[in-house]
Amino acid sequence: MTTFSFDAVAAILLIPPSAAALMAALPNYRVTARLNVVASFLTMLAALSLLVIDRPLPGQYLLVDDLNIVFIVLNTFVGFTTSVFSASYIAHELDTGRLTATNLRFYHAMYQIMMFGMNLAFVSNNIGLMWVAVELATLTTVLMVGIYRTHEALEAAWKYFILGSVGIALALFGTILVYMAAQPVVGEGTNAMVWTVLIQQAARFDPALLNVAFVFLLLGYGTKVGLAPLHAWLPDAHAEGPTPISAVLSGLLLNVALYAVLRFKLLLAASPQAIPPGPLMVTMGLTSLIFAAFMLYRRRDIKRLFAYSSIEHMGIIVFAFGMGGPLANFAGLLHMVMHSLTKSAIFFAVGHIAQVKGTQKIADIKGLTETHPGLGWALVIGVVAIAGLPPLGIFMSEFLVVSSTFARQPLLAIPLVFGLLLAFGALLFRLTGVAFGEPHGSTAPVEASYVPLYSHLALVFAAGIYLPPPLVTWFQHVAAILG
Amino acid sequence: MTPIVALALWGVAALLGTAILAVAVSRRASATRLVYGATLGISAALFVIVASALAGDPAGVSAVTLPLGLPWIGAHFRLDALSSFFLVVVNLGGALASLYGLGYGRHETAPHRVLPFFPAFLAGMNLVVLADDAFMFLLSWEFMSLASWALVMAHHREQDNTQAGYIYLVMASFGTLALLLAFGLLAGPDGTYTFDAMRAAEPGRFVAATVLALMLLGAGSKAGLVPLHVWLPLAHPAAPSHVSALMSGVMTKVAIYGFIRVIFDLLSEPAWWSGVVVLFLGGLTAVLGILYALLEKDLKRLLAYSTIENIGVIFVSLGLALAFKANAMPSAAALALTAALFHVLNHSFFKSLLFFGAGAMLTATGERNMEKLGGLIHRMPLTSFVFLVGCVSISALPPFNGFVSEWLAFQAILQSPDLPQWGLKVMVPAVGGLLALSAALAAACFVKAFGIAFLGRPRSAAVELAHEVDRYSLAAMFTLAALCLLAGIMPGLVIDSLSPVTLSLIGNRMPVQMAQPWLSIVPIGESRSSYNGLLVFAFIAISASLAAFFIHRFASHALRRSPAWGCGFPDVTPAAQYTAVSFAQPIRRVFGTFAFRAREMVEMPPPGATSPARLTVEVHDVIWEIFYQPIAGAIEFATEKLNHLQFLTIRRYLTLVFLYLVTLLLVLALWP
Amino acid sequence: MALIFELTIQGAQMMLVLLLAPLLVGFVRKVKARLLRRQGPPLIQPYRDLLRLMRKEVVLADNASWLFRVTPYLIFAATWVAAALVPTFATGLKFSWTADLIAIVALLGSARFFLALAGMDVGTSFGGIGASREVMIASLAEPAMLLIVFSLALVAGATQLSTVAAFMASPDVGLRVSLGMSLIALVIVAIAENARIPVDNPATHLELTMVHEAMILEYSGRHLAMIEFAAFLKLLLYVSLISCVFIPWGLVTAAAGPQSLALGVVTYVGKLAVCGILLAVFETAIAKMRVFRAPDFLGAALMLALLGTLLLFVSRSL
Amino acid sequence: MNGLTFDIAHLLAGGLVLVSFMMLYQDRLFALINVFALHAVVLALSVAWQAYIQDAHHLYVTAAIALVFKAIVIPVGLHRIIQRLGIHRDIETAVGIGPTMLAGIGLVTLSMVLMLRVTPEADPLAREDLAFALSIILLGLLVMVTRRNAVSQVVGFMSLENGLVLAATGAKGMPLVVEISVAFSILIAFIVIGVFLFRIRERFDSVDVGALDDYRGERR
Repeated sequence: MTTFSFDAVAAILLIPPSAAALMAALPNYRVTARLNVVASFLTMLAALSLLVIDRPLPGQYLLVDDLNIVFIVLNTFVGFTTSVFSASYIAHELDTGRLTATNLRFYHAMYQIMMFGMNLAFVSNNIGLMWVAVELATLTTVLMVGIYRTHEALEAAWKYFILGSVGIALALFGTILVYMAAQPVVGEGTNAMVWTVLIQQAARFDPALLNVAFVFLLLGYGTKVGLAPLHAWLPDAHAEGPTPISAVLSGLLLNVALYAVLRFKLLLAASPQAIPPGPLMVTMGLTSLIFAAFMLYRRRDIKRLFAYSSIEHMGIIVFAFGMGGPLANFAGLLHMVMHSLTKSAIFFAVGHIAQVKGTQKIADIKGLTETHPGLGWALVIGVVAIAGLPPLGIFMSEFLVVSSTFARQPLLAIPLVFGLLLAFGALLFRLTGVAFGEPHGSTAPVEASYVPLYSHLALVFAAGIYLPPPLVTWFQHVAAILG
Repeated sequence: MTPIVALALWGVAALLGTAILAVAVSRRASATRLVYGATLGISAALFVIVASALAGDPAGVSAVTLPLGLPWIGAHFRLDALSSFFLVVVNLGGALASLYGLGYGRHETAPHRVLPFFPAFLAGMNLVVLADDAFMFLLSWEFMSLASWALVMAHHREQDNTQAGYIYLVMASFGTLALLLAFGLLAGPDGTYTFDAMRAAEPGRFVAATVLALMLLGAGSKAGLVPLHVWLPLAHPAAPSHVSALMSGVMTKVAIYGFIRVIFDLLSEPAWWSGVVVLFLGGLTAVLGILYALLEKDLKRLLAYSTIENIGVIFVSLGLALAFKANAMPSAAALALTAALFHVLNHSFFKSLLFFGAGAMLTATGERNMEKLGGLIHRMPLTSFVFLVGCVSISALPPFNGFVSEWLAFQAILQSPDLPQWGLKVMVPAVGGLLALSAALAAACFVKAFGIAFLGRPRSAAVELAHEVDRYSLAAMFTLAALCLLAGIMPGLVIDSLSPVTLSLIGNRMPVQMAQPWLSIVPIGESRSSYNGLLVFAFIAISASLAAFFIHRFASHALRRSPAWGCGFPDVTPAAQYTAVSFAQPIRRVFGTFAFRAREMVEMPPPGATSPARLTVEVHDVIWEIFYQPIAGAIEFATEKLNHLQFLTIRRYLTLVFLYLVTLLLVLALWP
Repeated sequence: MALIFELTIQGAQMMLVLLLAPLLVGFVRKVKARLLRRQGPPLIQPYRDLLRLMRKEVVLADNASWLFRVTPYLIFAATWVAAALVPTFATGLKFSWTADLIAIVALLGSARFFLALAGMDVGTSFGGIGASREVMIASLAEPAMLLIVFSLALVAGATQLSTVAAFMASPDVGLRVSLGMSLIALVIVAIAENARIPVDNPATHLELTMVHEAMILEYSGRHLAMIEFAAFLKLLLYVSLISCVFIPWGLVTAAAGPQSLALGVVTYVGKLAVCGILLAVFETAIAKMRVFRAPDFLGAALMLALLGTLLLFVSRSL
Repeated sequence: MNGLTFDIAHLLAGGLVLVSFMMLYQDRLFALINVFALHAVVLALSVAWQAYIQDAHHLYVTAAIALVFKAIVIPVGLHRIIQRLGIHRDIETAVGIGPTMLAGIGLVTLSMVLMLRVTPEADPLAREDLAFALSIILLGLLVMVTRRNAVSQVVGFMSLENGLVLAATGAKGMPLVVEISVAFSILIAFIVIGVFLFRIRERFDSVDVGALDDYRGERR
């Protein structure tokens, strides 16, 4: 049984790279696109199988526990739906000649490698390995962002690359510091980097080292999470890359970095003398939330708009985890899942919209519900969801975050609510312009892949009304782990 | 046997089903008939169910919990006297709006943007009243806002409507967040979100005060309490008229329900000053609302503003109830609360009626601007008759229903001398004066509304083509008119059916009224005060017909038509009539100068000069300028400044990261 | 038997106000004329006017609607009912509990509402002038009236006129500043409501200055008669209201015997005469003010009434 | 361990910090690159020394990488780029040399304070190394943010990374050190190539969102 389940993890880790190699070899883009979908689907199946079968025992390098399995399943699922979306998206790009067949081979290969990097980051039990995986995922996305080879795309990629590299360096230093802290207690060698070992011994680690380490890790991985003021790469990377990549960035890559931050938060929380990580995270979360909320108002590019909304939501999530406690952690977890689903759905819609309208300028897109009801209403539902209106999932998490915070720390709830309202106003303002009003721009019919789009929205809607008890108990357990 | 609340929930489910069905069929020709027929049936059924609940076992409480909503709590639903009463209001309004919609909906240009959301809106309002835990309550509350927002956006090609929708939804979400905070306080850190738990909890003084403030923000913004009313006159008129009727007549009442539920039910013991706050806001809202209405020339906006006034009246009564409850004067509190609830019912009647009338006018003439109307009484006699009934009722004139609730409010105010606190002693009569003022102004306002739109001579060609509306609309309007009269001449019936509510919330009730001779109502004692709508109505009818009979029998009944006396001028143009603006001019001169900083400038050319004289009137929306423009300006400024961060160079971004890192390290270094 | 007796008393009251109303107006006119050293019309002139108007044919404007024709009867009926519900010579009549003071004020309000509508029906600018000014005045007079009702109710503990009158007649009322204030306020309101000088001039025919007359400019014949009659009744109503509240002596209870009832009627007529003379003197002594001075005039009433109410709290709680 | 080994390690680490200061001080590109080469050499030495005293042979690989790649290949490449791009010689510093030096000193003290809070029970050598490594990293960042020239920023980044390697090697028996240094070398290669490819003549600023946003209409 264990062996079989270990195979599941192996599958998660092996399918993507092998598929990548295959796709790099295959010339025909239709085949590669299909292959991409199939590979992602298989990975997802493997991940889902982890839910039912019992898990592998934590090894020196790999680990599957309640916390990361949430991320893995979410990751592979969104990866799959995005691959479906990207198939139809890419076809259109090829027709318009923005991408060549060679680009596509590269694109699909990179897509799988990126999936590999993210999955690896999740299942790794070794903080060094996790670091490597996160950086791998980052570098691949850098290459994807620049794939259009336009001036803007290259610049966005470059910016992402430079800021990312600095983040990488900081994160690495943090990792080294953690090792240094662990080494006297655990002893030399790989064990001092194994997560499961660290968390048991953390209480005896040197608090001063842990503090410095956490600062570096928070900044290093926080750069990937896109927390203000480390967010600078995020909007442009979202705006200039292919839309499937924007969806993956917002939906998944941010979660990867967030996952890393969470792991180290636990480590710090386990050491009694070290500074409490909560306040730091709460501050960063609130800063990002309010900053992004203000930034939303002046956006003219629709993809950049939603990129900023991702920053805002990451802020909320980090705030929730920073607050801690069963309610807030549950809310943070739920919020993260809901945000991934909703935001990727929004980017699916936006991708098709930008393709059919031939522009990403908000000013040039009007009255979508008239010209393209399918996309327009999907966008409306998506934005309504992301703005935290019921009966959609994010409302539940925001309900829990805000109410529990106000009961515990009234003064923290005020800026939180302020930021939420601010962001709501901005998003709704843009939505009103884009989805309603006198139609503007091309009314050509679009061959969109509605399935991933609406399936995400359906999930979000269902979660807003009804959460299945197993899921709830599971999340509650994770929330308990997160302390 | 399934509990009544379960039946109600089935009805709600049916409504939601209708909404989904409507999405499917909305582009068919038969869709309108189908959807409105369905909603009519379902709402009527729901009305029967809850009315029977209220009549049958008023004290009875039926609750049910579904495995939905917040996982570890589930979705609690509960039907008690209070919710039954408000469900009666909701579903009666819903049924009649559907009936009206059967006719009105045929003129809808974009049915696919109305039909799916109308049942959803009804379902949302029902759910709010049924919900029994904070999560379900807020979910339904916001769902209701969302559905109505979609209905406001139905005619989204007009710039104004989209803007109205935007402001509406932002204000709604503001209110929801306020409610969220309030419930967060009530629930406490470990998140006991069920209303039962909140009832059981004993909140401290500070918590109670904060909750009151937040409820005033949350429910007040939904109900249209000044200064949170700005969205209302924009959003309500923008929707199709039967929806406007629902929003004004019913949705605001749902907001009132939320307020009562939390303040009277969940928070057990109010502080006396809470009465002062609510009274003050109510009085302010009443007067300002009706003054705004007087300046309006768009009929639907006028009606929306008058909704604000009525909300103010209701809140005044609620404030009285709070004050009396806080001072352990249950009978007086029961009287005040009854007045409030009675007015809730009445307003749902005549405001729906008036919006229906406005809608009929809109379909007949395509005009909302009264300055372009006039003389409709000749073209649409039936509509104008019922509209007149509505105007009389809303102007609080006997023998119609509006007067009864105002009368009860005054009777409650007359109990104020027994209040111990000086603040209340002095405040209540002043507020009573404001109430009377708003009533008189309301009469003026609706003289204007009816006189300009329906009387006089046609001011534009649009009226010439006007014709009576279809029979569904007329049926709906006549039903409401009849209800207005009935509630006016047999108020005892309503008061008695309200007693379970006051019993459950205050623990006391008004004396039984149906036992009184001649169906008169006696709130406290026969010798103190009494009113008998039936007899007043009968006397007026009898003596009027007697007079008419005698004169026609014994004196002349000859009659001759001739042109009106034009002061010597031959055939004066209709433009020479008084307009809405000129009608309001005296009142504007009296009240407007301080309420709106209204200015009149007259340019009179010198004698002999041929240039025309010009009168320019400038009116400021003071509330908007004081409260909202600064906020907008501040946000504008902040975004302007922060936006520079989008355009930094990579080196500067690196500098940001670097500085952040150094700051955090400094924090560490200085950490004890 | 008793029921019939009560009903007859009630009917007698209704008939009485109907009979006396024109007489009061005639009396006031006569006194005014005498004060101006004029002969003046005979006392019964108002009756003659009414009868003549009733016999004349109605000249109806082309644009007049059914509302225009129904209104006079409605106004007349509402005012009549209201007037009949104010205790004139006796309290505690069969139906006196049908409406308390607030309801009576509101009844007059309905009458005004329809009159204003009728003024706007024909579609001339005069109706508009009259209506808009009328509602402006009413919007100030009604709150004042209501505050007066408050102060009375605070003293007497009731809004039921019979109770109020009985209480005012009783010895334990005493002289109070606030009552004086409300009396003045009530007088002002009464003047405004009845379109008397200085707020309005019942005899004017200069369109630009008139309020009440402007609204009824288009009325003629029996309709005009009804409206005039309603106006007479309204004046009587206010006079009897003032007299029953502030000079309640001589009011008898309905249960009393016929001779005391007769006595009550005589005293009532006496009161009317006194009030009429006072009104006439006041009107001759003062000049009509501009329309937009009227708000200040009424505002004074409002302030007085509010002051009276607040003073009452002081006197009650000290 | 005996005092001598400790002193030598200490000396080399301190030397690195000193060289970083020299970098801060440079205002000519070629000089800067030469100093960086020196930086790399010192790093290589200290890594080798660490390899010797911990007798962890894989660290020699790291040292070799440092020596060959960072001390020779990269500097030569950068020289070529500068000539190819014809960048004029002076570095436009965003902040004057003097303030920069002051800031540098402040950073070094900060890192000292932070690391001295670490309990002395921890390996003293590691403590010292960490203190120096932290200050080198901060100084490298300082170079990056105070220089406007792309090449000098690359140099700053590389010195930062040297600090990382120092720390990594200072940590006894830390796994993956070699892999990390290799990964970083690749990363740097990417950056250098990027600078070369995108013809980033003057500064990163020339590739920045400004133009992009004008194009996108983000700016009004």
